[in-house]
Amino acid sequence: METKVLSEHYDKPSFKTLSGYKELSGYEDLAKALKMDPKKIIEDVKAAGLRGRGGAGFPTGVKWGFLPDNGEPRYLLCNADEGEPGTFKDRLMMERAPHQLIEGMIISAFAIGSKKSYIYIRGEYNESIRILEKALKEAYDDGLLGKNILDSGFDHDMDIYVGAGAYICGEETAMISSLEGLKGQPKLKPPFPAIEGYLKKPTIVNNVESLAAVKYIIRDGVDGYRKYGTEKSAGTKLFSVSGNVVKPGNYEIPLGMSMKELIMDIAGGIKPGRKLKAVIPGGSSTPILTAEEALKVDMDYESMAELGTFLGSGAVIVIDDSNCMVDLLGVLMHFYHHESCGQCTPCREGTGWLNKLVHSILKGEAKMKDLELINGVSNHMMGRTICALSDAAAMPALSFLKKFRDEFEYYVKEGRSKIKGVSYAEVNH
Amino acid sequence: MFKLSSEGEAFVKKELTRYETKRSAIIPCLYKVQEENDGWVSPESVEYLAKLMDLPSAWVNEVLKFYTMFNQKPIGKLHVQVCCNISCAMNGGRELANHLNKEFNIKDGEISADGNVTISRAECLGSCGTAPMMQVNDNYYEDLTPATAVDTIKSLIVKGSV
Amino acid sequence: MSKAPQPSGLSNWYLPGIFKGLWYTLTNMIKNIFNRKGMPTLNYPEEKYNYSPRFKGSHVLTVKKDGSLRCTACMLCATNCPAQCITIEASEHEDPEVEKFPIKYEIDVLRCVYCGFCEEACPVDAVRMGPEWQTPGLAGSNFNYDIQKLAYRANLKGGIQSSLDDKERHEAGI
Amino acid sequence: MPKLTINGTEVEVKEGATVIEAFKKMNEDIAHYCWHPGLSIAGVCRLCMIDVEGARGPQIACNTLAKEGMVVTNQSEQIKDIVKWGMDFHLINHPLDCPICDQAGECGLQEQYMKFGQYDPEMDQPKVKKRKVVDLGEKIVLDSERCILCSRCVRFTDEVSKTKELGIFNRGDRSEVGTFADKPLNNKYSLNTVDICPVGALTSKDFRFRQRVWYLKNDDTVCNGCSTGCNVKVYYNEDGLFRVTPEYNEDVNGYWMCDEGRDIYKFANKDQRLLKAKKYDGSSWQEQTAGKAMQELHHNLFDDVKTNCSKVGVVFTGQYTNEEYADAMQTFKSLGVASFFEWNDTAENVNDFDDLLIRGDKNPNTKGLQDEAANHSGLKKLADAIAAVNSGQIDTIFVMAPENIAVYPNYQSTYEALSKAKNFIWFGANKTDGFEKTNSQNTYLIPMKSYIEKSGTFSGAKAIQKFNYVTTIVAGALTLSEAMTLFQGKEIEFELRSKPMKTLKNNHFTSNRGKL
Repeated sequence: METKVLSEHYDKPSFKTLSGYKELSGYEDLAKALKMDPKKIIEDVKAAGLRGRGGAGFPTGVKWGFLPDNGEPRYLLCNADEGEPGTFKDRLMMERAPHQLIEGMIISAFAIGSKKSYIYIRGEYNESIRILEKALKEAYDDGLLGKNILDSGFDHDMDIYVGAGAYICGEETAMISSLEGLKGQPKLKPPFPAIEGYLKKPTIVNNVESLAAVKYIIRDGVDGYRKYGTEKSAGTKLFSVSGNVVKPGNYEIPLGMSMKELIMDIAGGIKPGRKLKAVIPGGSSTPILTAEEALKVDMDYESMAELGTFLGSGAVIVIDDSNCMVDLLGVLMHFYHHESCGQCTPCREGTGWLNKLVHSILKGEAKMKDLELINGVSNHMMGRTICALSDAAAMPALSFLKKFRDEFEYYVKEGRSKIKGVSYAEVNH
Repeated sequence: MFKLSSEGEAFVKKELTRYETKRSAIIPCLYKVQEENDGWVSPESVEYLAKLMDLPSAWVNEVLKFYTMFNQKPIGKLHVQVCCNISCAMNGGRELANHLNKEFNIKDGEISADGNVTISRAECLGSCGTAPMMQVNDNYYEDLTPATAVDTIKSLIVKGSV
Repeated sequence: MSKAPQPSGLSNWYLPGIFKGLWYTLTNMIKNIFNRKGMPTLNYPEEKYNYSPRFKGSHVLTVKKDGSLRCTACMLCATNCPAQCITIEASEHEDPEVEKFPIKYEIDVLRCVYCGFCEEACPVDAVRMGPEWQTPGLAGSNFNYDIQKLAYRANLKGGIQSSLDDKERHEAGI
Repeated sequence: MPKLTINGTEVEVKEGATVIEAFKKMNEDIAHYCWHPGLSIAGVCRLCMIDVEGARGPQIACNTLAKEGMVVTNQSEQIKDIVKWGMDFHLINHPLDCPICDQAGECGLQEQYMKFGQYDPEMDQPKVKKRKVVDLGEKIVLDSERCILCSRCVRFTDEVSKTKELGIFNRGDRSEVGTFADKPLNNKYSLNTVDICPVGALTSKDFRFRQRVWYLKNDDTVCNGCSTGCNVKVYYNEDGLFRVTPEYNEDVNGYWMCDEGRDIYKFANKDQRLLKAKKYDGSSWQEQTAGKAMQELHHNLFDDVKTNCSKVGVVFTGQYTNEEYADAMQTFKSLGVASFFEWNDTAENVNDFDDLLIRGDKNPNTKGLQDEAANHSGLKKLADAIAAVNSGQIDTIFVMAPENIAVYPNYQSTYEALSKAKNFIWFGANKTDGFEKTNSQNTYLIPMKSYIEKSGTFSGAKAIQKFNYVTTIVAGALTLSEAMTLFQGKEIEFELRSKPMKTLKNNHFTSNRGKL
């Protein structure tokens, strides 16, 4: 069963507008929050157990707690650069409920004492940009942004910054670089952005969904929010289900629900005549699960970790038995090769190497030792670089190879796909 | 010699003060240049923009070359980007792109003979639930089949020429 | 230092030694007259000795398919040369794929010890030791071989082609 | 002052120092390309990996602050494995053109490979092709295929020279370093990018293909291009000098030097030098050795100077060492000569400074000259000397001419003006083309040693610095001190220098020659 907390009113077209949003008790939680002590809000977010919805799953309240108490100006950045293949929840949230995000952001900004925030949105989301710009204007006109919001004495300005097509800008320090007008390359850590971020000032970067969820922690209180989900993975989360399912789409479910229910029940199951083969549980960067693993895992951070994978951004990519895994890995490796920012050597060269290796398999030119080489290269890309893109490229390569080795070996030996019986050399670019 | 319109120059001036640093305005200004330069950013326009913004041209060029949404070659009136990432690939995105290549008789990145269409393959455009999909200029077209995609593009060409 | 022992007796007398030597010459002379095939010497220059193909004789600079020098002027041969007889002067080539080439490549063969280290050091098969060994000259300067002599002397018939070619190497992506 | 343990040895470093600095302080081997002590931290080559006890995993030493009690190693098997693979990643798209690469012999990749690699490559896919031999103006050639994208040069132009011409364009393994539209990289410090480039991506046009670095020896000296006095390394062999690179000195020049200073080895080379003393007696020129000429001067002129000391003038330039000034002034003072003149063609810009290294006073030792002269009767201007020669007040003139004549635009005309004196003795290092037209009936041209060939001190704008003899280029040349000794009729004491042979690197080819 879907549990609609954030997405309760997403199907109402009026929810997009300020008036429609206010009718559905919008901005009431903002008024409530502005009367609270900012420290209490941070405590509440911590206690509610909200974990970052962007991919890493780092507790949001804890992140806020890292801010130094030195009175320097600080920035709030909303990460709306949704680029993880398979993920399309943020786009839905921005298109259907822009004010929900704005309200969540003002509350968060109030909690961390920020006077300026940016929504960094990927350039391809033209529709979302249009809607958000309109919503921002409405909010400014209504006095919800600007000086002295709702007579609380709290000032806050919000702006939109449009990216220009780089997956890596979804990484928080790369996003900061991009916002500063540099190339979108991740910055060295430490110092972490909470200490030195945008323009060397303390900066908090949160995902769209995390910021929107803050509103509901204020509305329902800590216990109200914790009603759904598990002890360590509290609340509900939107999952983007795509691939070979009957009803792909975004579904909000409480964390801890079984993946079987999500795929087979809510998303309508696999197309008739087909069998589940594998599931990528949290966006293309996360290690793949086989059908058996997928059917027993729960959708929460801990169960995923037990199987050596991650909940990630919540992009469940369902793969049925008509797909050749070598081919799919080729698609992914091309993607990471294309998106590596080129800063750190292991990632810059490693993604290119992996791409060449996998495509040499697809062209039927590979030898058996190349499979070991894929393992070796991937292993030495993991944890060696500034950001996690290198890991993100290596993890699928490792897990695909480990779990579907027979298909790879067959392809290397026969020069054609075990599943489709053809060579993919022509299909791929 | 490329030059922004007076409205464009005013936009650049405004963007320069909109953010905390001048450098942040590079992306928005490059978008403006691309809009006024028939959909692509030429080297001379980079030079011009750098001068206008009073920033080193290497900085502007770095940003231009880093992001995929800035076209560094001339493109057709309709820039068709077909998503070929994993969810779309499983649902026929690549076949769709190949079909379009054949239909308009152009390779990726080329401009069709009538100057209308450029097809390129894009990475995930965030529309995985409605795969396969394509982006034509600013708009998404989702849940496509090769036939509907061709129809969409053709109708857009007609609209554009009217 | 001890004194060498004085020869004494018969060995002190030189005539037996002389006759012994003459006897040896005589027997060999007679042997050679009747068995000319067993003679160890050659009638040079009418007859010539056939050396093994591995003989390291005069140096050859190989050429590319277009006839230009294969040498990239990396100076590894000159570095490795124990006799220090190789002098190279490098220059910028107008073709960026070639980049560097020798405008002067000289081997002072009077200093050369024909060890073949240059051949071994060469990373691009540009210098080889050929089978020639008759290299007469009338003046000292005739023994300072320049590019013209090393790569394009008449008996090389337009130059020896190297098995490695830049173009092929670039196309193979090495 | 935190103390930490590196590979089992304790070391104390400055507050705020990074672990890699501690490694450097201990002279411990650590692989690195992107880190440079004079630039900001980029942390992109990922080779300076270390194991820190208690840390989650391997860290990079360049971005890890040294803390009290830290236990660090880079000798563990895991780190060695990482470094080996790090090498691999650097090499897979690096072209195999060491034979034609100017960096060979001092290349970071070659050094690493010899230390950690020496295995066959595993990559058999085609390499990424990039642009080669890109012309970046008059000084530099770029080969982006060899570039390992360490971003040192980009950081240099951003942070040190602040000219911001360079950038890294594109992304992933298509990244290429370069200037926008291949504009020339022609700032006053651009050749530093060639020095800091760990591979042969940026090469200097001046040095390109002229020598392999393993044929060169090097030694430290002080640049005599301007009054800053940057510490430099000169590279030379029996054919002369080939290049100059900066040497670290925290108090004077840091890690850098200007491009102009890199050219000043040229005037010291043999083809630019006065090789023998020359004498003109009113009818013809004769050549003789410098020592002979000085002895002759002693016989013919020494007593004359003593008796007519008021009619003798000495012209100095700021390009000699403090010791030479002291000896020369002492000699002339003892003869009763009191007319000392200063010749400085850049006198009007003496106080110019670009806030980094370049100063307007193009003489290394103007301060030393003035300080020394202050002990005697001070210095008059060159114009006074010319006027005195013209009016006949001075009939014997000694000129200590500059060696770096590029900064003396009036070199030739000053020679002609001063040669109107009856006795004209010119001490100079440069060759004397066009000097046949002397106005004096008794002209001596004495070859001097350049700064490469002598030891001494320069009083620069920032520090008084001692430098040592590097090599001999012109065998018969003298220092001013030696010339003065001979002029007084004494003999020069020679000291035999036993200088150990220094090669740039113990290179693989020469050291293993016997094993081939």
